[in-house]
Amino acid sequence: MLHINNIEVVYSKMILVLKGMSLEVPEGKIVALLGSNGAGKSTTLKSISGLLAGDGGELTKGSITYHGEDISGFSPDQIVQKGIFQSMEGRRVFKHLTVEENLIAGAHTRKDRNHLKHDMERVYHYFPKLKTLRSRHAGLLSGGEQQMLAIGRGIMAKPKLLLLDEPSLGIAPLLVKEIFQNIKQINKEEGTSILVVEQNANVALSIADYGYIVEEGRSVLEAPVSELMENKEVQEHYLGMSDEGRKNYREVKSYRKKKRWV
Amino acid sequence: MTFFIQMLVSGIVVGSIYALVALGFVLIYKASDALNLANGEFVLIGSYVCLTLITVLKLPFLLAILITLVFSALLGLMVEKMVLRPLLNAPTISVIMATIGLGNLLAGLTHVVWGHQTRMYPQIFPDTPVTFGGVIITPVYLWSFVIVMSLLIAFTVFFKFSKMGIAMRAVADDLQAAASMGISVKKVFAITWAIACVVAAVGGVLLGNINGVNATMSVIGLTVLPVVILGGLDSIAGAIVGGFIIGIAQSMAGGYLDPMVGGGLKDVFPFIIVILILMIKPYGLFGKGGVERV
Amino acid sequence: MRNPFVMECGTYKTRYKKDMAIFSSRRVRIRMLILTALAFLFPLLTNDYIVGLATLCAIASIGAIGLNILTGFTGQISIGVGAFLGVGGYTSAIITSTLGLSFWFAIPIAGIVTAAVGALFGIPSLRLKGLYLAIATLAAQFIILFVITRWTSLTGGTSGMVLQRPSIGEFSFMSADSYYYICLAVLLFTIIYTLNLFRSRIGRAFLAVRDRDVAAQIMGINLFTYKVLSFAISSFFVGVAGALLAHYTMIVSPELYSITVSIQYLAMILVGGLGSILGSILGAIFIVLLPVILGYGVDFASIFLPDMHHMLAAFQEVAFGAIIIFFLIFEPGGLAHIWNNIKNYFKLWPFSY
Amino acid sequence: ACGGESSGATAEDGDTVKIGALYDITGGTGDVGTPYSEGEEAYYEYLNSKGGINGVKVEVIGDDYAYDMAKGQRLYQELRDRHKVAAILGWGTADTEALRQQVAHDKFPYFSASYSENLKNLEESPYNFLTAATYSDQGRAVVKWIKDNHEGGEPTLALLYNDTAFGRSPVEDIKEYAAEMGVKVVDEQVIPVTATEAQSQMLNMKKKNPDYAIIQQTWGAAATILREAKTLDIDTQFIGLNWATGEGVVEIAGDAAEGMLGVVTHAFPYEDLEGMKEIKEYLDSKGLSTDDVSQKFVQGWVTAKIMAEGIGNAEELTGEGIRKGLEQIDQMDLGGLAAPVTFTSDNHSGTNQVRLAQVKDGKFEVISDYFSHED
Amino acid sequence: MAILEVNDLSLKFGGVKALDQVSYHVEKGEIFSLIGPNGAGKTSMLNCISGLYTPSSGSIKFKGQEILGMKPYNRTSLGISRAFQNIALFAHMSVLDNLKLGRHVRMKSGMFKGGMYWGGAEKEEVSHRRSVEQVIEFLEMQDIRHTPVGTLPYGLQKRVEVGRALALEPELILLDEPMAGMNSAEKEDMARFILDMHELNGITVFLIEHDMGVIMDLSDHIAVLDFGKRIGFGTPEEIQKNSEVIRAYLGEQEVTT
Ligand SMILES: Nc1ncnc2c1ncn2[C@@H]1O[C@H](COP(=O)(O)OP(=O)(O)OP(=O)(O)O)[C@@H](O)[C@H]1O
Ligand SMILES: Nc1ncnc2c1ncn2[C@@H]1O[C@H](COP(=O)(O)OP(=O)(O)OP(=O)(O)O)[C@@H](O)[C@H]1O
Ligand SMILES: [Mg+2]
Ligand SMILES: [Mg+2]
Repeated sequence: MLHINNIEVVYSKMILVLKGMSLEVPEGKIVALLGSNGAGKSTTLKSISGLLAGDGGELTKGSITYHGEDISGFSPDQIVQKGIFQSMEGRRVFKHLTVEENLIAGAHTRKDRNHLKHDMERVYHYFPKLKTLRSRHAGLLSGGEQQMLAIGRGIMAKPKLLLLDEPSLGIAPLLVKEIFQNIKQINKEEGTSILVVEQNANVALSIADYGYIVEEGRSVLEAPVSELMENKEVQEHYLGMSDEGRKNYREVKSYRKKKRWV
Repeated sequence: MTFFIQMLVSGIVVGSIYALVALGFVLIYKASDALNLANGEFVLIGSYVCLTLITVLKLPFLLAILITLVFSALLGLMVEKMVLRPLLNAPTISVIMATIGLGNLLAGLTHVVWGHQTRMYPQIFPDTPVTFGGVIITPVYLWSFVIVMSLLIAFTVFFKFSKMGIAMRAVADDLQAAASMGISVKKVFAITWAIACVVAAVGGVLLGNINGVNATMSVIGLTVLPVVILGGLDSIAGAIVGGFIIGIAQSMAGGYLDPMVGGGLKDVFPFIIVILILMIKPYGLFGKGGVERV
Repeated sequence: MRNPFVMECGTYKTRYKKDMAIFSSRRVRIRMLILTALAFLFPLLTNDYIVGLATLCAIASIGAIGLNILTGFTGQISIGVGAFLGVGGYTSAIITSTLGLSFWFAIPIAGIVTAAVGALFGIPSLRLKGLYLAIATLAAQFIILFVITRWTSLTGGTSGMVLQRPSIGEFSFMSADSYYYICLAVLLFTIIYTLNLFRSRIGRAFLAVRDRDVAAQIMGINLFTYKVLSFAISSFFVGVAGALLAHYTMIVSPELYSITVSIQYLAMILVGGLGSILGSILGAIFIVLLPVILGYGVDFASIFLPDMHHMLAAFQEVAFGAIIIFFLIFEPGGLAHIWNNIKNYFKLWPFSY
Repeated sequence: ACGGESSGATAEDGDTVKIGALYDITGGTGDVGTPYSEGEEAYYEYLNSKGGINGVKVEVIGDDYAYDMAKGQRLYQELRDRHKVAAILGWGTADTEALRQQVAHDKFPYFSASYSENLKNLEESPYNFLTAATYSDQGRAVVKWIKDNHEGGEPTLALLYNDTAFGRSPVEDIKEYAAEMGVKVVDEQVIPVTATEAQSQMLNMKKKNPDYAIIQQTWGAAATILREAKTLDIDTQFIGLNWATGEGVVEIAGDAAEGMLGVVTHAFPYEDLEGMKEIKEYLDSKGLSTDDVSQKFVQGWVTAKIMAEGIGNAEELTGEGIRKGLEQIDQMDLGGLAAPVTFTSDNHSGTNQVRLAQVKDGKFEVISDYFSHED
Repeated sequence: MAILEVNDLSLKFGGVKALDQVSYHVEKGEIFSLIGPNGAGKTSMLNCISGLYTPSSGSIKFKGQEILGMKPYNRTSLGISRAFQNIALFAHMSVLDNLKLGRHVRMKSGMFKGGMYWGGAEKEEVSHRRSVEQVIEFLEMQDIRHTPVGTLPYGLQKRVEVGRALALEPELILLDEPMAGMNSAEKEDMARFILDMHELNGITVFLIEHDMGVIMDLSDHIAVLDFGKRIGFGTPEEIQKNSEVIRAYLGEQEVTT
């Protein structure tokens, strides 16, 4: 449903960040986007959801088509209208709004406003903790609580394509599992296609159908998850496994030269 | 005793005008996190437009008001589109400065259009003051009191519960995140400015009926700053309460302190109490903020 | 195994010195010297009117740099500059005219007194943030002026006080040129001091307070002390500027220090560039000269529309506002930014694309 | 720096003399400043059309300083250094007093619409001239008038002014003189120029219940005072000094102004006077009538005319020359537009005479002839 | 000897008990970890230690000295530094200046010395620049020395955050989820850094992390919070056996991945 054809993105007119990035999100599938810091993952998501302008970025080359329609150059709200919703990196909850108001804001583009109450309950069902905090200012929530809220907003929006930027960031292990199961569930039940950027490759790949590895602004490896799991480099670099299963962090003595596919 | 009560009442009535103008500030702040220092000029223009409609085009008052409000809304939209929108991602202080520039610009234009003579409104509200047991009030003030109160309720509801209201606050809080929710930042800004201008215009019309219109009217934009701050920049209730407090404090200062210091305190006094109160409540009486976490 | 905390000796010292110098390259240093030389020479080439304007620019620059230290670098918006100029002016007036002491003594004292007053009104910054603090400074504006107008015995109230131009022995700095040189010298000092301040500990702390006060605290920065300090340093220069201005116009009066002055100074640093010293200067020059230029425009226009003169007066105001807005929209970085772009362009020239 | 050579040698045909002017068009006092400036420019236009001052044309270089002292300062420099004018027509009290030292140093005869007593002092301001009765003299005249016309008991007086050099200028002198004359000053109220209400002040004054109140304000504030007084039905007799008097105040205050007294330093256009002929002639040439101009226009006109007279007397068209010329003016007859003025080398305040007028059904009617506290 | 002793620490926000009678101690020179579900009170704990929150009761002793009354900026000079969970860098400044700010309390020159610069201030700048450079090298940030941190990607910002805390040359360093948002390779690097800083410089490390792999491998002792209560305290092995901890936080078959 979503096609990105080798796009280039430039920040503040000088820093070329995406150098011919391409990827594809098939209807109803979950696609995982892996890559080291600064590879350009968030930038990719921002260029889909039209949020580049916000931090001085600009799409200079390539096209982004959604259901065959070129949506590059659309304003963020138009894109959300079309059913693409991004939950941004670093949570970005509305500090001065209460948890509940944050959720309502998430449902801004929804037409069927009488369902809001019900959906809010669904969010609380996924994240019970939020219910107890419903009337607190989001700015006061703990890191993880904010993350839950951020994802909750995504649920409220009922998008066709959900873009998640590092949803596991700062979330306790149990909850991470839970969240990703929820993501899977949302994908199953609502048929929402999902493009998820993740550093925690293990969980990400555990639910994804398809995976991309991004380095230095272009996708350097793309394959069905099953294949990726087999790939030595991926294991080494993202799944933190050495040949004899998981290796101990204390054992990593000498500094590893960062693996690069380019 | 009647002296005291008269002071109190005159404080309240003057305060209601303050509150009205302060409301304009709060609205802008809630949506764009900035002070609109051109607010005084919006008041002025609203007042002039309505006056012109009445005296030149000989329209009936209510119709004139209606057209004025529509005009102001359009003015607000235009200003937002031409001045504020390009500054969407600019730092707050730049936005403030822009509004200052806007103030100059509008002041100049009003002078070109309406000159510098004071213009009088024809009798609209009866000018025979009403007296309650020795306390004298002019009807204009009663009216502004009523209007302020109704606006207060309207806006509180709007911001707390309406979709647009929440969207506005979201935008003020984190513009980019708001955009990612599919909130049309442009639309939000446009609407806010339209509303703010309308409110200002109402204030202008009332002021005009009290004292006639001339360029100096825009000073009200400065006069009410203590009000806005006292109440809390982002609190509508604050604007209203602040308006009354400052109004009363001022008239009390005028009534009791001025004779001692030889006059002139009336106009500084608001600032003095504002500083004092802020030291206790840094975000004004009702202001939020301080939700910083690490 | 590299050990981060064992001193590695080497030729660091010289390298770092270079790296941290105010003007990185020799070319820049020379450019600056030339500029300074020009500033000193140009009175010889022009007439009193221009020199007069230049003097105003120099004085404004000092004030603008002062304000920028507080608002641009420390992030504390101040709408009270006007009044602080006044404090400086009046202090100098009292010292020279009332007490009959020397101008050379009065100027620094004016600075110090203003710094003290500034620090006093900086105290609310203990609790107030952003616009709330801004309004507190606005309050300072009104309160100070009220005191000045009321304290007649000291300040002569609304009718103000008269001052004299300074003199050394026989020589009086009455002429446009001579006084210009005084102001220029002070401006140079201001520039150098500020440039240094912001490449050393205190200045960095100011920036930290601006960017993220909570973190700054954890770095061991006492927010309150530093905010107040910033108010003081900033006010010092504003006060000096005020004193220089007072001796230039030879009068102080409450009406000279109205809120509009405060706003003009804000305009200077915004148009010039927040947190930029060069910007403060360019901004000051711009805001001082803009009305002059508009004035010429009006004179020119009124040749064609002789009866429109009064209209045109109003149009000046319109133009002023419009230009401010224009700047904020099309060059948020301020004049300083434009300057840098031009510089970069020429640095790369002819390979600039 | 180069430049600085003074314009002109002795007056002769075809020669022009440059006069600088500071107006307030867009500033706080623009409402009165605009007609005043129009009056000044009108007179010189009229004069030049009549062949100037025995052949010498007058060029006015006027600019709007918006009642902003700082801007005034700059424009002054511009007039001095760029335009090299020979004399200056100024406006406000604060700026005139601010400039007087420089004016003295630069030797410009300086008229201003501010009639502040401080400018009388020749040591401090040797180049300032006062073309009408000072505020203090106006006040004294009023006090005298009160003394002469008040029936029953010791008259009580209140002073209403604003917190500016202009507002406070006459206060002390009036109090002093009132004490001499046995008029009791029972109250003082400060009302800002931009006041939109003055309830507390008026209520305080009401407590003291004075028979008379002198208003040293501009139109806006004066009107506010009158209206509040009406609201709180205060029956004090209000008396405005010259800037509180004029068509404007009546227009703004409406019937609240009814019965107000005002000090008239310059004639109203609708008065039938000898001096009005010139003005009529000029207005006709523009296709206008006296209904189109206000008293402040007349005031500007007269001021300009006095300056012209001085230039006429001057041997050479320099600041000093014109000053000498002005100091030769003796009982200059202004055809009733204003009291005759006299300047000498040791007195620059042209007159201390004023008239009084009262608002009768929406119009100021002059009710006295020229008089001063001295006669 | 314990470098940090926390006793019966309680913290309330309105109704919420963010911390409830929490006690534990950190030995000098060890790597200590605080773990727990989201909202358990870990960051709040750090905020109490660095003085941003004032507990309702309890005590915090640093090297035997009670620090509760102290202002945050004074605690820094004792040698306690911190890296924040939600990145709190000085966005408009270069990496270099951020690190220099880390050393603020180690530097002296004031407004006069600084203003004059040549002489005193310059010497100081240079010598401190040297130690800062070492941190830069240590964290492999040479190539971004002069970049404004605001434009760096999340992961690198995290690293600068740690670097800034290191620059102080602290005795106790508080790291709030330093590895959040890193892939395992990067985590390995960060783990390396942490081990080095404490092996080579005897810095005591106070670590908050959600990655159990890292926690179990690195820490000498672990304390576990849940709803503000301490539900476990001990060595990694003990913690992994602690049933309550497993229920509340780890879940079954955790730790392996
Ligand atoms: N506003 C900006 N201005 C300039 N450069 C930027 C900006 N935002 C990001 N960059 C640069 O773009 C590159 C990619 O950033 P991006 O945030 O997309 O990386 P990422 O893959 O999301 O990394 P992480 O996993 O740490 O979030 C980085 O090198 C960063 O320095
Ligand atoms: N300033 C505050 N005002 C009100 N409540 C607060 C405040 N700070 C923290 N809280 C609440 O205290 C609880 C603990 O917050 P804290 O940030 O310490 O959790 P945490 O352990 O760091 O969680 P995470 O692992 O998600 O960061 C949370 O429920 C949070 O909502
Ligand atoms: Mg990212
Ligand atoms: Mg936390």
